[in-house]
Amino acid sequence: MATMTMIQALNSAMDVMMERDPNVLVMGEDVGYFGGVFRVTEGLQKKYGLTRCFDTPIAEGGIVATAIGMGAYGIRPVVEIQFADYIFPAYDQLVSEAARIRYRSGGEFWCPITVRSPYGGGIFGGQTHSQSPEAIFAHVSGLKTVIPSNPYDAKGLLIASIEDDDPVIFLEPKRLYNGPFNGHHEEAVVPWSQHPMSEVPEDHYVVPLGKAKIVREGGDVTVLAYGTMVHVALAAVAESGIDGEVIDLRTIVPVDIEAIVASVKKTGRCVIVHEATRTAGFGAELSALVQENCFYHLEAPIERVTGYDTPYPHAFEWEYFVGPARVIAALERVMED
Amino acid sequence: MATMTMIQALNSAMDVMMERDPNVLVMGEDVGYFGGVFRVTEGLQKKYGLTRCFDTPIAEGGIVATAIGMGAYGIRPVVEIQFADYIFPAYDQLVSEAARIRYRSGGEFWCPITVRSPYGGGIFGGQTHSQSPEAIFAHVSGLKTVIPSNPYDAKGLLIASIEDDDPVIFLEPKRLYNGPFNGHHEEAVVPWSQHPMSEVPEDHYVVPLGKAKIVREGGDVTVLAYGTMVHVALAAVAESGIDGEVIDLRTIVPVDIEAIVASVKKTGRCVIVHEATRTAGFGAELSALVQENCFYHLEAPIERVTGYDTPYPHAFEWEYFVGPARVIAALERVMED
Amino acid sequence: MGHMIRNEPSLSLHIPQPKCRPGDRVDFSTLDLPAAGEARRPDVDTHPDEMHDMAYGLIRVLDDEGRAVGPWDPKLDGQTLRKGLRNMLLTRIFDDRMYRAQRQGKTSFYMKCTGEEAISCAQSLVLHHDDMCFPTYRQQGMLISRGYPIVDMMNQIYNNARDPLKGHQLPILYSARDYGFFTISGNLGTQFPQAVGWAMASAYKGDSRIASAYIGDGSTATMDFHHALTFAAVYRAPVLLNIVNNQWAISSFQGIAGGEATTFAARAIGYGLPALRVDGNDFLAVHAATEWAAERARSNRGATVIEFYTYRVAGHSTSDDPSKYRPADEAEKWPLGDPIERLKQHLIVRGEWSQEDHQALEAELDAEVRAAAKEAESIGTLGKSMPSPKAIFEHVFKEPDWRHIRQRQEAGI
Amino acid sequence: MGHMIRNEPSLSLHIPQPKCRPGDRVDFSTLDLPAAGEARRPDVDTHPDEMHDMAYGLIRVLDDEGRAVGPWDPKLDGQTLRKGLRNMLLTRIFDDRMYRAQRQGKTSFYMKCTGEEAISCAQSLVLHHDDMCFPTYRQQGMLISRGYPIVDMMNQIYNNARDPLKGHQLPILYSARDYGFFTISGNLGTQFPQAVGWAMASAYKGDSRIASAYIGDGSTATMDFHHALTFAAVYRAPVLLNIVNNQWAISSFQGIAGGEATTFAARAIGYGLPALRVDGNDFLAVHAATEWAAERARSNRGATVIEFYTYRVAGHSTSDDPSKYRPADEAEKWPLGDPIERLKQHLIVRGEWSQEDHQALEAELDAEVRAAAKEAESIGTLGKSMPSPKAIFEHVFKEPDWRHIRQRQEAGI
Ligand SMILES: Cc1ncc(C[n+]2csc(CCOP(=O)(O)OP(=O)(O)O)c2C)c(N)n1
Ligand SMILES: Cc1ncc(C[n+]2csc(CCOP(=O)(O)OP(=O)(O)O)c2C)c(N)n1
Ligand SMILES: [Mg+2]
Ligand SMILES: [Mg+2]
Repeated sequence: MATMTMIQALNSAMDVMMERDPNVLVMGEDVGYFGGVFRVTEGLQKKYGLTRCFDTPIAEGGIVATAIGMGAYGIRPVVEIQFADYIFPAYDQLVSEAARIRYRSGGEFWCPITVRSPYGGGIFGGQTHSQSPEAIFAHVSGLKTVIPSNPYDAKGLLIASIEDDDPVIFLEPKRLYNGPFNGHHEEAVVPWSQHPMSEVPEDHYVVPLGKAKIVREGGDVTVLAYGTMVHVALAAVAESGIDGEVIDLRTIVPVDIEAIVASVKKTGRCVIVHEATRTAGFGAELSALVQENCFYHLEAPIERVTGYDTPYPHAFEWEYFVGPARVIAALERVMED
Repeated sequence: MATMTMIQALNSAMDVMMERDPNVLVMGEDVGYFGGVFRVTEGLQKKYGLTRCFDTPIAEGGIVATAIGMGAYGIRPVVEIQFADYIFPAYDQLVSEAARIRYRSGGEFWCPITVRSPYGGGIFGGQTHSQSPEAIFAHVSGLKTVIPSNPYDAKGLLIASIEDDDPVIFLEPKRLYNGPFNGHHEEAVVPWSQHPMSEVPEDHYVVPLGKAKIVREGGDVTVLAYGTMVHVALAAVAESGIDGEVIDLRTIVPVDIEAIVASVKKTGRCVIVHEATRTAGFGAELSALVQENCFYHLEAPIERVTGYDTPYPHAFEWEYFVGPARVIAALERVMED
Repeated sequence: MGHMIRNEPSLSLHIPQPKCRPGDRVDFSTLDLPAAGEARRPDVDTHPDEMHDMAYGLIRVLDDEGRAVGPWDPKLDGQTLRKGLRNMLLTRIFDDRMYRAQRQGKTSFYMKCTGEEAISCAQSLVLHHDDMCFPTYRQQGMLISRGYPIVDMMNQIYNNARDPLKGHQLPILYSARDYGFFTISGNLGTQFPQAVGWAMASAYKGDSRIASAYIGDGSTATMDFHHALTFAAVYRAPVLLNIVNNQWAISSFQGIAGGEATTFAARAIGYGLPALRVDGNDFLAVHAATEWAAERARSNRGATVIEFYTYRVAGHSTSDDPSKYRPADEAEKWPLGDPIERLKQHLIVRGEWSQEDHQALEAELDAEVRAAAKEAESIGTLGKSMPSPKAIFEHVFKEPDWRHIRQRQEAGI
Repeated sequence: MGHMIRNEPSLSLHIPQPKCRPGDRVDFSTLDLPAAGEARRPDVDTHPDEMHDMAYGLIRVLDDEGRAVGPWDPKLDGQTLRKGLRNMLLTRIFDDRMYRAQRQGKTSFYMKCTGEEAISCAQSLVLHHDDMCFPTYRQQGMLISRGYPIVDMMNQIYNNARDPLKGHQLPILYSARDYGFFTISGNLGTQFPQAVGWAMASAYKGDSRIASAYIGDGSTATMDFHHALTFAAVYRAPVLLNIVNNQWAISSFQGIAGGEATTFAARAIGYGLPALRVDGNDFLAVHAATEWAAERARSNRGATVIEFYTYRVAGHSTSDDPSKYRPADEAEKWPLGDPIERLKQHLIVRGEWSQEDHQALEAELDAEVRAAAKEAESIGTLGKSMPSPKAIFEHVFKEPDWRHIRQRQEAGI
């Protein structure tokens, strides 16, 4: 099996799907000849031709709108939004259209589009290259939201998303593109090749949507995370010496409620970690769900470790970024109780 | 003191502010000569002239963008978005711009705009005239979100919003425009004049942002609500015979954490009610906050009573709308534990 | 930064105003309306830059006497025209009945297209059955012309047990895939770039289907309009981009959308797209312009923007009272007349129709609509009959997720 | 709906492609570049419909020999021109140094405007100090021309303890209210309609200030572009709507934004706005066109769209490598030359400048930039010195709310 970075794994997912299905095409700003600013679509135009992987005007709303129209025709467009911070111009087409077309037409039309976008911090991207907007999609009925944390999952989840007949928002933690990152920015960069989840089959396979994965079993406390924060959570658990059970949600809508509830019922404690700003973030939903489903099993308040309720300030990357220290502090607090 | 409907109270707030401050102007689709599709801006153009209350092109993003530019000049534009369901095209300008201008300029520029919009269900408006999008604004640092539940508060909060130097999303529960509504759609319509909060001073006054109001004191359970749901919650409490303490949040960002915590610490139980879809709705944030701040006081799981995770289906207005029966069921569940 | 005192005039803000408001005398005399037959007909392969003038003129075929004149005469046979007349008339009668049904409390909402019937009824004769139209809420004439059962339209309007959209949608926001009629959105403008995407997909597949999209004058201000024209121009999408300029957007006259400074057709020029500006109340002109644009699209020459100049005779919707913002007799005075009357007149002039034929047709269609209404109402009107409430939780996704299952259980449905 | 078999050609999807890619011979021979002095100069009060041709021509003043020719010659004195030359040169030297600083790890990111200096440097001579410009990240020349301290630009770039934006913003996304320079957004296009709003406010107040907004060729596809032109046309806002067409949007050539079918200046026509198309590498042409548009705005005649035709000589940003998608020598071969060289040449031809003067100026500015860099670096480069982390929680709102207070405490700051 090949070792792949997350970029290569994502590229491979599109490659496999374009090979299998002539209705799969890729579109977005700079994705064609150039292969995308993060090189995720590299080589696809060359391999499949101009019309199957092409550049678009800088109009995220227009990109998604035309993709929706293509979807209605029977195409499965895979759209790249260059940064998740630039997805807001497409919010109306996603919320009012993609998410509703099946419902409002009583099932006559649907929207098999996948919207990929790099998101999250840790790259000194400042406020407009670091945001984590997953909650504003999670709130919208009719959209699925997927966030991988490693190359293997990235490929399998992206294939599942492309094959899904409903619109999927596929957020890629850009800090993980070239290697795992646990928040220890002071340490040397680690390549994916040293991580077991970089073993990626070249062929078609699926990681099903809606299924979380226990990435570390433990008995003391459940840690819910996704994207880059999975690695931060693992580091925090390891360093704290607390026997945390770390769950990588992988899909946040629909979230794997069974996995979450089973774990918290076992551990009695829960820490939720995400990069997005705290207020009304997806951590609030997770906290509410855990509380509703595991109230009588909880031995301590559920903790949220999240981005602060401010924009992402460029100079203060590491003061702002949710690192292991903040997660450890939360783990310790919940274990005290 | 005059008796006013919510429409009249909102109109009066703008009237008072336009009279006091030549920098206050009103803009939006059909707000000028016609006075708005809900008549909230009626008479303002006639009284203050063409340039102080005028119609705009149908481009919510453009409306908010130009308002932001005006705000930078020193104007205080009050923008009407005809229905909250049509605010999404303005989402980028609100999130990426209005919410950030102060922060990103280190305080050099700011954005004293107020964006009013009718929201919520109960009027057979179908999926595009019934939505409650408050959570997607609550998640954004740099935006305040205000939701009145009666004429007195509506005027005082709108004046406070216009006077605020930061952007305020002001959501008006359209079902309450012409009278209170507690979800008993089978009963006769009640006019505002029969409600004490319809006594509204003609002059300037302020209901401060960020302050909730206990609208019914009680000892058994805290009910958190805003907008139309305040009336539904009151009806549910009355009918259930349970001694609920009903809190009208009035501002959801920044939310009045002190009032919430004090009440739940007293009652030990909490039911949260909103119209918006459940997943990642503002109820999740409230649930998380209550759990974090009152864990050791809670005697039962916090309950959320919310819209279902589907678009708003026209034919099923009353099956979908959150009415007293669903709130009573939740009250009874939390009292059982 | 202080304001410097300079010797400069002070600026002032311009707010566009319509010529007349309630109480004013209606005055359309300043409208520049070229005579029928005047507009030239460029070849279908004309370069867009060679036909800018078409964005400022007005394609008209029917003259005041009801004769077809000039190079745009589509030379249609009587049978085709009678079909068009029937569809227009059926649309109007349908509108009138459903408007009344709303007034009688049988549904919550209705919107008429009175005065604009020629646009959708003529276009649907040109488009193929497997072309897709991306309509607004004022193209019911297209659905009717394409033979969609009017009783199903009513079932949708009444959201009754036979509502094809299962109670999910506001009245009149139809969807009819098998009739090439895309699901109507309540959000203005969104369908315009979607149509471009659909057309791009057809080109991508090497098929021959084209798309036809509609947008109102007011809605040209939406981002979607710009996206549609940009993408259509860049990728040369086979799509008709129809702007229905009916002078009003609820209470806002078309000057608020930018109609004071130039025509809406002129927007096309800026994107390098060809534009046609057409008398929207002239069935023959609509037909001819649509043929021109469809031929262009089918021959891989890309998109055409067509502005249909017309007038919204009725209120915006049943929630609207236009006498609040425009003179009550403005509609009557509209100088381009009524599309049904004009086509009828033309057929009579040609000797292919008579007043009696017309009355007979009206009676027939009235009976047809009545019968359909009776059938739909026998199933039930809004609230009297409904699709199964289970439908609330269906079609959010292809398969419900655990939330929909749980919530349906909680709802006891 | 089945596909009918018809005798129709199959459609195909057009994807625009640039003339040359890496490895190809650069070929600008097909560019249609009118000679200097050829463009007519319409009166400032010309109706937009009487000047469509201006959207397709190119206003050029400096001819190949460096002489100023034709009706657009702004007839500037030597002192003014030397000021412009100095500002352009300072901008270029500043860019070069900061680019290197990024390469040396002193900051995370930088963007140059090499080749485009004439646009902001000439415009800033025309605009008044209290006019507001709404820049993109490529108008640093405007800030420099308006006398903003370059050391403060560097402090911002280094996010050091003296960063005027308190560490909140990505390098180069300056804000300078007192210099009429609006806070730059990382989100493309958003400033364009904001400028229109600002200009509307000035008109609303009866003031005389005007706004000047900038957008790239690629960004004309954003919704904001359409909103800006729509609102500017409807309300006749006193604003300059400048499109900087530097041929590229990261790796996408201007055809992807719609530049294949027509010019970007032509967009104006569709809104009934006047358009000027200008050689953006010609300082005099930029100056003259800006004067025309500013006079129009100040005299309540509303907005002008100006396309500046230029070339992005450097990579898009320090994160970009243009040799991946365009021939390495494309910049060199750009037929409109270098704006600094051309103005220098003009001054020399006029006898108001010499090679020696130029070298002396270069040395002087180089020293100025070095000194400023030394000063800024003595405070600190990215990560070596920072504003107080308290700033994280400041300026979200005018006053922090309880969340910011709590979170700051939790952060131990
Ligand atoms: C994005 C959006 N904004 C506002 C509305 C509310 N609205 C519904 S119809 C309408 C006027 C549309 O006018 P026009 O485009 O001219 O179409 P017409 O009704 O005249 O056919 C408005 C503002 C909406 N539905 N969607
Ligand atoms: C809304 C949005 N989409 C995408 C981006 C990413 N992006 C940054 S610069 C750029 C290209 C802009 O090209 P152009 O407008 O021509 O300006 P230029 O860089 O050439 O000056 C892109 C796509 C962004 N910043 N904002
Ligand atoms: Mg209209
Ligand atoms: Mg560019």
